[in-house]
Order: sequence, then structure tokens, then C-alpha cells
Amino acid sequence: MDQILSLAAENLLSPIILFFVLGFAAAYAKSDLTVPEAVAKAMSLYLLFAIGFKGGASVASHGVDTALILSLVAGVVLSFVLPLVAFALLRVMSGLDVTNAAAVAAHYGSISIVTFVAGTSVLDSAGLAGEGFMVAVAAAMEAPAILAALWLIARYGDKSNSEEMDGELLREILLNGSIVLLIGSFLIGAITGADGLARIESFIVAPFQGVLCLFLLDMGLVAGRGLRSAAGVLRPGLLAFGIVMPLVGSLFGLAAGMLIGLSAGGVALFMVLSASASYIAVPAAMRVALPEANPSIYLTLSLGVTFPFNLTLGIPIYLAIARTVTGG
Amino acid sequence: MDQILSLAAENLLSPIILFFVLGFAAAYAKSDLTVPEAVAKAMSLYLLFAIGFKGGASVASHGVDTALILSLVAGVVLSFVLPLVAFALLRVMSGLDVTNAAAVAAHYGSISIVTFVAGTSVLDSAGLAGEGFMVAVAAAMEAPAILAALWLIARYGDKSNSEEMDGELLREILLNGSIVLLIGSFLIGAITGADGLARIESFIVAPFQGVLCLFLLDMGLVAGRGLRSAAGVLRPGLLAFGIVMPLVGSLFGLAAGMLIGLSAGGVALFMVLSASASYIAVPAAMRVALPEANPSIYLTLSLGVTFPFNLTLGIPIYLAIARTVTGG
Amino acid sequence: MDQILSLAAENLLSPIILFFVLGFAAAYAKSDLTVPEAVAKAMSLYLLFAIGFKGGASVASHGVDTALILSLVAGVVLSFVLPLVAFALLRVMSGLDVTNAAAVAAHYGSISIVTFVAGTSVLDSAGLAGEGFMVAVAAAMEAPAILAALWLIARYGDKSNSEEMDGELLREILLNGSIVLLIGSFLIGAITGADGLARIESFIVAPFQGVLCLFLLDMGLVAGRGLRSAAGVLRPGLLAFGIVMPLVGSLFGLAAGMLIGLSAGGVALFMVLSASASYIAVPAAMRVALPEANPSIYLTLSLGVTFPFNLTLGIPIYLAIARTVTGG
Amino acid sequence: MQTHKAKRVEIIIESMMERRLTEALRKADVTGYTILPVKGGSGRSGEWSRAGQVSRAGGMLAVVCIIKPDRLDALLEAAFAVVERHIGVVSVTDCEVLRAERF
Amino acid sequence: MQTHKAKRVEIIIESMMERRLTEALRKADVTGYTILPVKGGSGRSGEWSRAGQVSRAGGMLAVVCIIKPDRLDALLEAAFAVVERHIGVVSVTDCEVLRAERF
Amino acid sequence: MQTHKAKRVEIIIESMMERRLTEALRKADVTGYTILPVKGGSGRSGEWSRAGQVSRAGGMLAVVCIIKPDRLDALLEAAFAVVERHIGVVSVTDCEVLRAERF
Ligand SMILES: Nc1ncnc2c1ncn2[C@@H]1O[C@H](COP(=O)(O)O)[C@@H](O)[C@H]1O
Ligand SMILES: Nc1ncnc2c1ncn2[C@@H]1O[C@H](COP(=O)(O)O)[C@@H](O)[C@H]1O
Ligand SMILES: Nc1ncnc2c1ncn2[C@@H]1O[C@H](COP(=O)(O)O)[C@@H](O)[C@H]1O
Ligand code: NA
Ligand code: NA
Ligand code: NA
Repeated sequence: MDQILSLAAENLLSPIILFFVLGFAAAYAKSDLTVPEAVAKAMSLYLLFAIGFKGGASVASHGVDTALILSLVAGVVLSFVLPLVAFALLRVMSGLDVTNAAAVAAHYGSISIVTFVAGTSVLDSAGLAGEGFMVAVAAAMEAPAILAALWLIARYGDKSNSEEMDGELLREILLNGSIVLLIGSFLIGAITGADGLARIESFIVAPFQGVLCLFLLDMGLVAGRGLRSAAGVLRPGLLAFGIVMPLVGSLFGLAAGMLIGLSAGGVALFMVLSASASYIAVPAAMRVALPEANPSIYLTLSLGVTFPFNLTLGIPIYLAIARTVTGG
Repeated sequence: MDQILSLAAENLLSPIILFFVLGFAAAYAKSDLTVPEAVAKAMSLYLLFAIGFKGGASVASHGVDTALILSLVAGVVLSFVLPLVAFALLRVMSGLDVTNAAAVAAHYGSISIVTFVAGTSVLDSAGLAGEGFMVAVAAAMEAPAILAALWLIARYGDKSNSEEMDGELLREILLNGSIVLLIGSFLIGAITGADGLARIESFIVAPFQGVLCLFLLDMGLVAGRGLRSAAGVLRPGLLAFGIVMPLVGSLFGLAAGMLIGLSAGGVALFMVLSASASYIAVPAAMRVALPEANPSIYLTLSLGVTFPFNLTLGIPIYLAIARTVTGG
Repeated sequence: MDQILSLAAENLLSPIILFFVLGFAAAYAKSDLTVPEAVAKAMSLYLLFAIGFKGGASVASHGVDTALILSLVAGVVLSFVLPLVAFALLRVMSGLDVTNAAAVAAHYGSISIVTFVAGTSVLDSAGLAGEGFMVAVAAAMEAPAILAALWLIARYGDKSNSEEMDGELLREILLNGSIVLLIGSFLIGAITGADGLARIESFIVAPFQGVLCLFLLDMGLVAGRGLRSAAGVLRPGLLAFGIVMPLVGSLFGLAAGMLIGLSAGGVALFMVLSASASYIAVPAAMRVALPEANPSIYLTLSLGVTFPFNLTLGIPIYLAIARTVTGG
Repeated sequence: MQTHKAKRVEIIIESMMERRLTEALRKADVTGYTILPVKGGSGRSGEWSRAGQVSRAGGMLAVVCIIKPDRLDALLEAAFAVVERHIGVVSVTDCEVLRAERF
Repeated sequence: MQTHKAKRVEIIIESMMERRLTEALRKADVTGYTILPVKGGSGRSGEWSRAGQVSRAGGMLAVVCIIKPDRLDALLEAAFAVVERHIGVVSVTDCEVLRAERF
Repeated sequence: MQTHKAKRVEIIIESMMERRLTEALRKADVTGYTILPVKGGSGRSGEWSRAGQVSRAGGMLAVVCIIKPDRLDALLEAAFAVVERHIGVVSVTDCEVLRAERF
């Protein structure tokens, strides 16, 4: 407990969290501070590129083993299973209708890459590191949750409420830009290895934390503006879900990581991935596949509640648990 | 005098000045070289972020003292007083009507953060450094000048010509994006101190000069295009004002810095701030508060005349005076 | 031959090539991965700024000599002559009409700065370096080819099919943004020399390879999308031209470099410049000067065929030849 | 297809006035509007372009608003109160819309 | 100058639906369209802005399509099939064009 | 509110022709225009998008110009001279404006 508190306290005073808070506060105070859309996208491209490449380069130096394969499989399974858990929880806790519950569930089965990045950053500070291939697991967990949500609708919902899953939609989901860039950079990192890393290290390592600060400033602005205009949709049950679900999800990640036998860092990252909720790829897919679901609900929950929770308290909690359990 | 000349010569041949000149020349020659709006904003966010954070981190390591408080108070007072001085000078030198004179005056009471950054850069080359908190003084000087201009209108002008100062407008002025980012980064730098700085140093320190070069290239382009299309508004009296006013302003800054007992670098920066004229926050506020004032006049003066003057000759002059007077 | 193969193999597995391939594949697979226009422009500004400055700084430390002057003259001459060669080849190989053949020819007389940058990057890996002034030669070769194309139209074509060459058009061609930024940065690098370089080195040297990777990712995306939608225009004769012409061009560059007596690196770069085809400045000029020419033809050839060829096979070939011939 | 008469109002206004305009529209019970970016332009106060600009001053936006004809006057009055002392252009075109229940 | 009657159709639609819409237009033999970016807006589903956004969800586009009057119905049907279940606005205005052979 | 008849001319034109068009408009005594960015489109010369592009070739702009009806012909002639040999679309719509003295 002490450990959690001191980790959390240290975490709360790190620049990245404080910049998120700054953005959030600025949005709440109606400051006109904004980051242009193109710049936000550039930072997100940079983060995907850097984290993918570093993960691949680390795999290149550690070699491929069964843990990698098992983790990928576990990730895909979790991404299918977590939406079912989330859906059940939502139906109990919030009384959302099937369509909206399925849409929200998809977000929690998928992952948030920035939460993952923030997690690796906290691991770094704690002198730990996860397995390099966890980046690939993150990519593998992006899409299956969307299919799970569509299955939920087909099973429990009004069929007319969802686009039939055509090839076009499936391609869009599996080949969305962030998956392609993350996996592509991972593979290139794995192929070019230490040599490749040496060539671009001063681009992807040194400035990383700084870019992350600015990106979190932007996320704070967007989350703050979203919450301000959509706070109304967050009835208490939903709000509670936004905090309970990541904790529940993290336990699934814990189980997966322990079963596979990952390091303390790897287990913690699996928990972070399972606990995090998508706010880029899944919302976009939902607009096509479930247009009747209300975006204010899923975006506000994911970006306005769960993301800040994970960033501030969740990550230190997951890390402390992972350390205790693995003894690492 | 010799010292001024050699400093000025060295300054004139620094990359940042030369890139400003390149932009200016390209605009004059009607080259289609442009920096996209989003990229210009990104660089401006970066500069505010970096300079704010570094200032805060420096305060964290030097501690807060009365000089900081006094400087903030002096900055606010100067930002109120300088517009009155500018207004009087303008009425004498240029024959501008009350509305336009008040609008121009607001710009000269406020500050230009790039001029400030260029100033710190010249100090660096000269082996000097100002007090870290001067960044906070810069932020404090942004807004009061706008209120001073509105008071001038209320006192001397046609009342119907200014929006009544409603809460909305006041909030917009005090919470404009650049103030929020500058102060926010300053506070985060002050909170996270040397640790925080270590984490993002390679983002905000190493590439700083290079970004500044590209940003000044863009400012040269914008200033050059502005001057080319609005050169007509610059009657001789106005032009003279654009060079006399920064010199006058710098003396006020000199007095403030000396009274507070700042270092040579701090005094020089106070002079630079007082001498500089806003070209981001104040023009935006003027469009809302004094729509009848002609933007070509205040933008051309501030960006096309005073900014280049300060950049090339002003800063070396202020630095030389500050050194002589403080014996630093 | 062995040397070529091993160089080519090593080159093919470098991060920059692999990111180009990633972009190309993503576009072909219809992924929605995109780089915002403003970000692509920002990277292109960065590359021009960095390469221009480094070239200038290198000239500052090596001094100006007759080789520089001769190379500039040779560059201008080649840029006039290569379009005539390309035009003749096109008329023989492809049966394009005069207007389209002239438009394509202009692209091959001019140069592609990214191909040049990729070339310097391969030289670096091989422990070689070209003369710093080759950047200025690149700039000098951008525009003359456009004039050559207009002359071809006037001589062989339907005069009504080309805008008369008015002053406006000439100014646009000579002062287009990339020429101005490249030459401007070169001159500033030359003026500020080692001192200037020291100030911005960590901005233009360390992150360079990383930015280049992202830029080539974007070029892969653009080239892939272009090829997919315009593959139809590439009849076999045209396709063959897109590979034969760079080889032919490179021989002209070889001759020029040998006659002037450049180093192995310099000769290789001259070959790369002569072999490369413009895809930024010339297409833009063609839209004004030869609106009847079909942009799909020249853009697809230049960006979709010749650029990838040079990037993957061309550069290693030119380098191997240059080394063999100069004995360097 | 079945279409319904409506009005398309296009307001070209300074960026700085965006919030004031949208709030006025909301108060006039306008149910929807769309904001388009503007790159540059020219008018009595000269020529301008957004290229390379950082300040929000000197930028404009186009606000497009499709409404039922009987709401036009309320909208114009609300818009006019905001643009009155500012530079900007308001134009109204007749149009037809699908899904009239939305307006 | 000689002008010809035509229709200007403006479809404001979610970014995510762009490809589906343009493919529907192509199938309806629409010969051309132009896509304009949109910065923000407001409607029954609330207010939104692109500032700082990374996700394509929550963005819209304006597709402008000028066609011969006799092609209007085919176009509207194609467009409607795409926007039907989605948020978005379709409006049609009478216009005149130069160079009628282009449409 | 009191409105006045006017014409709204929309010219979709290649970016490279921007300066030539605006200069022609100025020469035809057009008092104002607004330039909107364009993201992509499709026409007889195929489909295009600005995403990831660096070259100004292959980009378009929309120039909107509101004028008094009696000035229409001069404007169209000026615009046509510029777009004639280039790709692009010119359309004219009837509209009503506030503040007629501005046009
Ligand atoms: N007749 C017009 N048609 C279209 N846009 C206009 C017109 N007049 C003015 N504008 C726009 O409104 C801005 C300010 O106009 P002005 O107040 O006349 O300087 C211009 O820069 C244009 O963007
Ligand atoms: N009446 C309208 N006029 C113009 N744009 C509208 C209108 N109604 C809706 N929109 C646009 O369509 C989006 C979605 O509308 P809605 O489905 O009503 O939430 C809004 O955010 C606006 O961008
Ligand atoms: N009918 C149309 N409606 C709207 N925009 C069009 C139309 N036709 C062409 N355009 C625009 O003009 C560009 C060039 O058209 P084109 O010359 O037909 O290739 C297209 O890419 C579109 O952006
Ligand atoms: Na998850
Ligand atoms: Na000042
Ligand atoms: Na060439």
C-alpha cells in the first residue's frame, strides 16, 4: 500500500501528468489554448513510430521465443473477452441499452497506446522494463474488441442497428493507420535491429518524453473540452464503470501475464493494456459500424474518465501489484 | 559604443537573424515559400513550452525571493504604464486618431515572446543569463496593456467604439493560449525542478536554436508579406514611433530592473520585454475589443518595424546598456 | 558487381527504405494511414533547411574553389541538356505526344532533393562524403529543365499549348520555395560556418535520419496511392523509360563529375542528381505552363517508378560505378 | 426524392468572433451549423492569408447554417448583432433539403 | 457569358463515411465532386471541434457536387443511402455553370 | 431584415492558379473574395487528395465571391480567362446579402 502511494505520488508530480492536468484545467477554464489537428496527428505518428521501432529493436536483440507467441495469442483473446465482461458490467451497473453498451464495451476491450506509453515511462522511472514485444501485443489487441462488439449486437441487439460486417469494414478495422504504423515500425525495428536503432536513436529516444508532455497537454485539452460539454451523459453508474472496468480489466491482464511467465514489467504492461480503453481507432470504427450509438457516451467515458484514472492512479497500482505478485 | 557595435555585428551574423532576413527577402521577392499555419503554431507552442519550463526549472533551483515578486509587480505596472507613454508619443508623433493610437499603444505595453527568446539567446552567447523568473514576468506583462488601452478609449475616445469590457472578454484576455502555456510550463518546471528538466532536457534544450531559426524564417515571411502589402500605412511619424518607442520602453525596463537589483542579464531582459511589442495576443484581443482600429497599422508597426529593429539592433543596445549600468 | 549487390542488399534493409516500403504497402492495401499535409510540408522544410545548412557549413570550412564554380555550371548545363535527351528517348520509346513528352522531360532534367538526401545517407554509411557544395548544385539544377521543356514545346509543339513565358512565370520558377530555402540555408551555413553549425547541430544532425524515415513513409504512401489510381497510364514503353532514363542520366552526371575532378562521393552525388526526377517543383510549374499535359503521367513516372528505382537500386549502382571509376 | 424548402445562410466572419457568433445562434434557437476553415481572402481592409500565422487575429471562418425559412429572420438578426461592428459577409441562398425534420 | 442551369449539392457528412459516399457517387455516375475540410460544428448530437483531435471519429467533411438537373435524383438517392443512418446534412441549390459539357 | 439581391460565385481552381485568378478578379474590380482550402476531389482527370502532399501541384482551392448582379458578367469573363485552359469549375447562385453597400 505504501509502495502504491509513494509511486502514485511520484507519478502525479511527473511532467507528463502535470501537462495533462494543465490541458485539462485550461479547457475547463475555457482558455483558447489549442493544438492544431495536424500537430496532434504528427505527435501521435511520432509516438507510434518511436515505440514500435524501439519494441522491434528490443525483440531483435532478445530473440523471438514462445512468450512472444503466447502473449500475442493472449492479447487477442483478451481483446475478444474483455468486451463481454464490460458489456455484462455495463448492463448491470449502468442500464445502457444494448447498442450503447456494446459500443462502450468495444473501447474497453481495445487499448490506448498513450496509456501504454505512459506505463513504459513509469516503468523506466522505476528502473524496470517490460518485454519489447509488448508493443506488438498492444497492436494485436486493437481490433478484435470491435468484432466482439458487433457479435454482441448480433446476439443481443436490434440487428438493423449495425452495419453488416462487410469486407470493406473489416479491412478498415484491421488496417487502420495506427495498427499499420505500429506493426510496421515494430517489424522494421526487428529487421534492422541495433544498427537501425543506432541510426535513428537520437530521434526516437532523446526527445520522446518531451513530445509525450506536449501530446498529453493536447489530450488534457481534448478530454477537458469533451467532459465539459458532455458531462451530462455521465450518470453515476457509468462514471463508476469508467473506474471499475479498468481495475477489472487489469486483473485479466495480470492473469495472462502470470500464466505466460512475463517479467514484472511485462505483467504490469499487460495489466495496463487490459485496463486501458481506446479513444482513437475504436470510436472511428463505431461511427461506421454502430452509428446509432452515442459518441458522447463512449468518448467521454474512455477519454474523460478512464484515461485520466489510469494515467494518475491506475498505472502505479498495476505496477505495484505486478511487482508484489511476481516478486520482481 | 564599440561594444554595442561589435555585439550588433556579431548578432547580425547569427543564424537566427539571417533566417529572419531570408524570410523577409523571400517575401519581398514574392517567392512562394511558406510555412503552413499548423507548423507555425507548433513551433510557437514548442517555444512557449520550452522557455516556460526552463524558466521554472531555474527558479526551482534558485528558490523564490522578493526579487521575483517585485519583478512581477513591476512587470504588471509597466504593462499598464507603457501604453500611456506610447499613446502620448503617438498623438504627438503620428496624428493617429484615438482608437488607432490606443490599439497601437496596447501592443507596446504588452510583450513579444520571440523577442524575449532572441534576447536570452544573445545573452547566452555573451556568457550571461537572466533570472529564470523573467519568463513569468513576460507572461505577467502580456495582458494588462490591453486593459490600459480600453481605459484610454473610455477616457479619451468615442465610447461607442469599444466593446464594453464584459467578463467573456476579460477571460479571453487573461486566459489566452500563450499566457496559459507559458505560465503552466513555468509552474510545471518549478514543481518538477531538476528531475523534470533532466527528463525532457534533450527535447527543450538541444533543438531549441534550430526551431528558433525556422520560426524566425516564418516570422520574416509574415513580416515581409505584411510590410509589402501595408507599407502604405506607415507614414514617417509612425515609422519613427516604431523605433523610438522601443528605445523609450527599454529605459522604463532599465529603471525597473535597476530598482529591483536584478543581474545584468535580468536588467537586459527587462529592457527587452519593455521594448518589445506584441504581435500575437494583443492583435487578437484588439479585433474583439476595438474592431474599428485598423489592423494593418498595428500589425505592420509591431511585426514589420519594431520586431526587426529589436532583433537586429535593439537587443545588442539594451544588453550593452545593461552591462554598462550594472557593471556586469 | 559483387560490390553493387552487397551495397544494394545493405541499402534495401536500411530503415529509410523499409519505411518507404511500409508506406507503399499500406497505400496498396488501402490502409487509411496518412500523414497530414502540413506535417509532410514541415518535414520537407526541415530536410531542405538541414541539408542546405550542412552543405553551406561544409563549404565554409573547405573554402570556395573552382570545382564549386565548375560544378554549378555543369549542373545548369545538365539540367538544360537532360530534358532534350529525355525528350528524344520518350519519343522513341513511348510514343507520347510532344506536350506530354516535354512535360515528362522537364522532370528528368530537374532533380529530387529526397533522392539526393538518401544518396548522402548511403554515402555516409559507406564512410564517404561528397563535396559540401553539391547541395548548391542540386538547387542550381532545379529550374533550368523547365525552361528547356518550354523551349521544346516552342520548337516542336503546338505553340498554343503553352503559356507564353511571362515574367511572372519565370519568377515563380526561379523563386519557388524549395530553391529559396535550400540556397538560403546554404548561404547562411556558409556565412555562419562552424560557429553557426555548433549552435543548431543538435537540431539538424541528430534527428535527421529519423525525420527522413517518416518522410519516406509519407512518400511511400503518396507514391503507392498514385500508382494504384494511375497505373493505367504506364504503358510498357513509359515504364521502361522510368528506369532507363535515370541510368542514362547518371552517365551524364558521371562524365560531369569526372571532368571536374570531384571525389568519389561527389561523382556519386552528381550521378544521383542527374538520375533523379523532380516531383515537387516541376509538377507545380507544369500545371501553370503546360496545363494540357497529363499530370498522372509525369507524377506516376517520377514518383511511382523512378524514385523507388533510384532509392533501392539506383543509388548503390551509381555509388559502385563512381568508386570504380574514380578508384575512390 | 422528396425535398423541402430551406435557407442556406453563409456567414464569413473573423475567427475571434467565432464563440460570440455561435452563442448568438444558439440563443436564436438555431439547431445546427457547420464551420469551415478559410485560407485567405481580400476585401476593403486588404488582402490576407493564414500561411505562417500564429495569431488568431487576421483569420476568418465560414459558418454555414441551414434552416427552415420561417427561422431566417431570427437568425439574421442574431448574426447581424455580432457582425455589425466587425468585418464579414452574410449571404442567404434558397435551397432544398432532405430530412426536413432535422432543421 | 453563356451559362447553363445546374444543381449544387452540398453534403456534410462524417469523415469516416467519405469513401462510402464517394463510391456511391461514382456508382451513380456523378462525374465530379470536391471535398472541403470542416473545422467544427453543432447539431442535435452536440458541439464538436477538430482542434487537437487525432481520431477520425468526430470529424466531418463537406462534399460539393455540381450536376446537371436531370441527374439530381440519382445523386440524391445514392447520397441518401449512405447518410441515412448517419448524422449529416444534404442541401441542394439551383446554380448556373460555365462549360456545361463538363457536368 | 432588409436584404439585397446578389450573386454568389464559387470558383474551384488549381492552387497554382490562385494568384493569377485573384489578380484577374482585382482587375475586374471585384471588391472582395474568400479562399477556402480543399482537401480532395474527383473529376475527369481522376481522383486526388492533399493528404501527405508537398507539391502545390494537384491541389485545388475554392474561391467564393459575392457581388452585385450587374457585376457578374465582368467577373465571369475575368475568371474564365484564367480557368479556360485549366481544370476547374465555376458556378453562380442567386443570393441575398445584408449590408449591400459592401459589395
Ligand atoms: N464580396 C465578398 N465575397 C466574398 N468574401 C468577401 C467579400 N468581401 C469581403 N469578403 C471576406 O471578408 C473579409 C473582410 O472583408 P472587408 O471587411 O471588406 O475587408 C475579406 O478578407 C474576405 O475574406
Ligand atoms: N442545420 C444545419 N446546418 C448546417 N450544418 C448542420 C446543421 N445541422 C447539423 N449540421 C452539421 O452536422 C453535424 C451533425 O449534426 P447532428 O446530426 O444534428 O448532430 C453538426 O455537428 C454540423 O456540423
Ligand atoms: N461536377 C463537379 N462538382 C464539383 N467539383 C468538381 C466537379 N467536377 C470537377 N470538380 C473539381 O475539379 C477538379 C478537376 O476536375 P476535372 O477537370 O474534371 O478533373 C476535381 O478534382 C474536383 O475537385
Ligand atoms: Na483494454
Ligand atoms: Na513592451
Ligand atoms: Na535529373
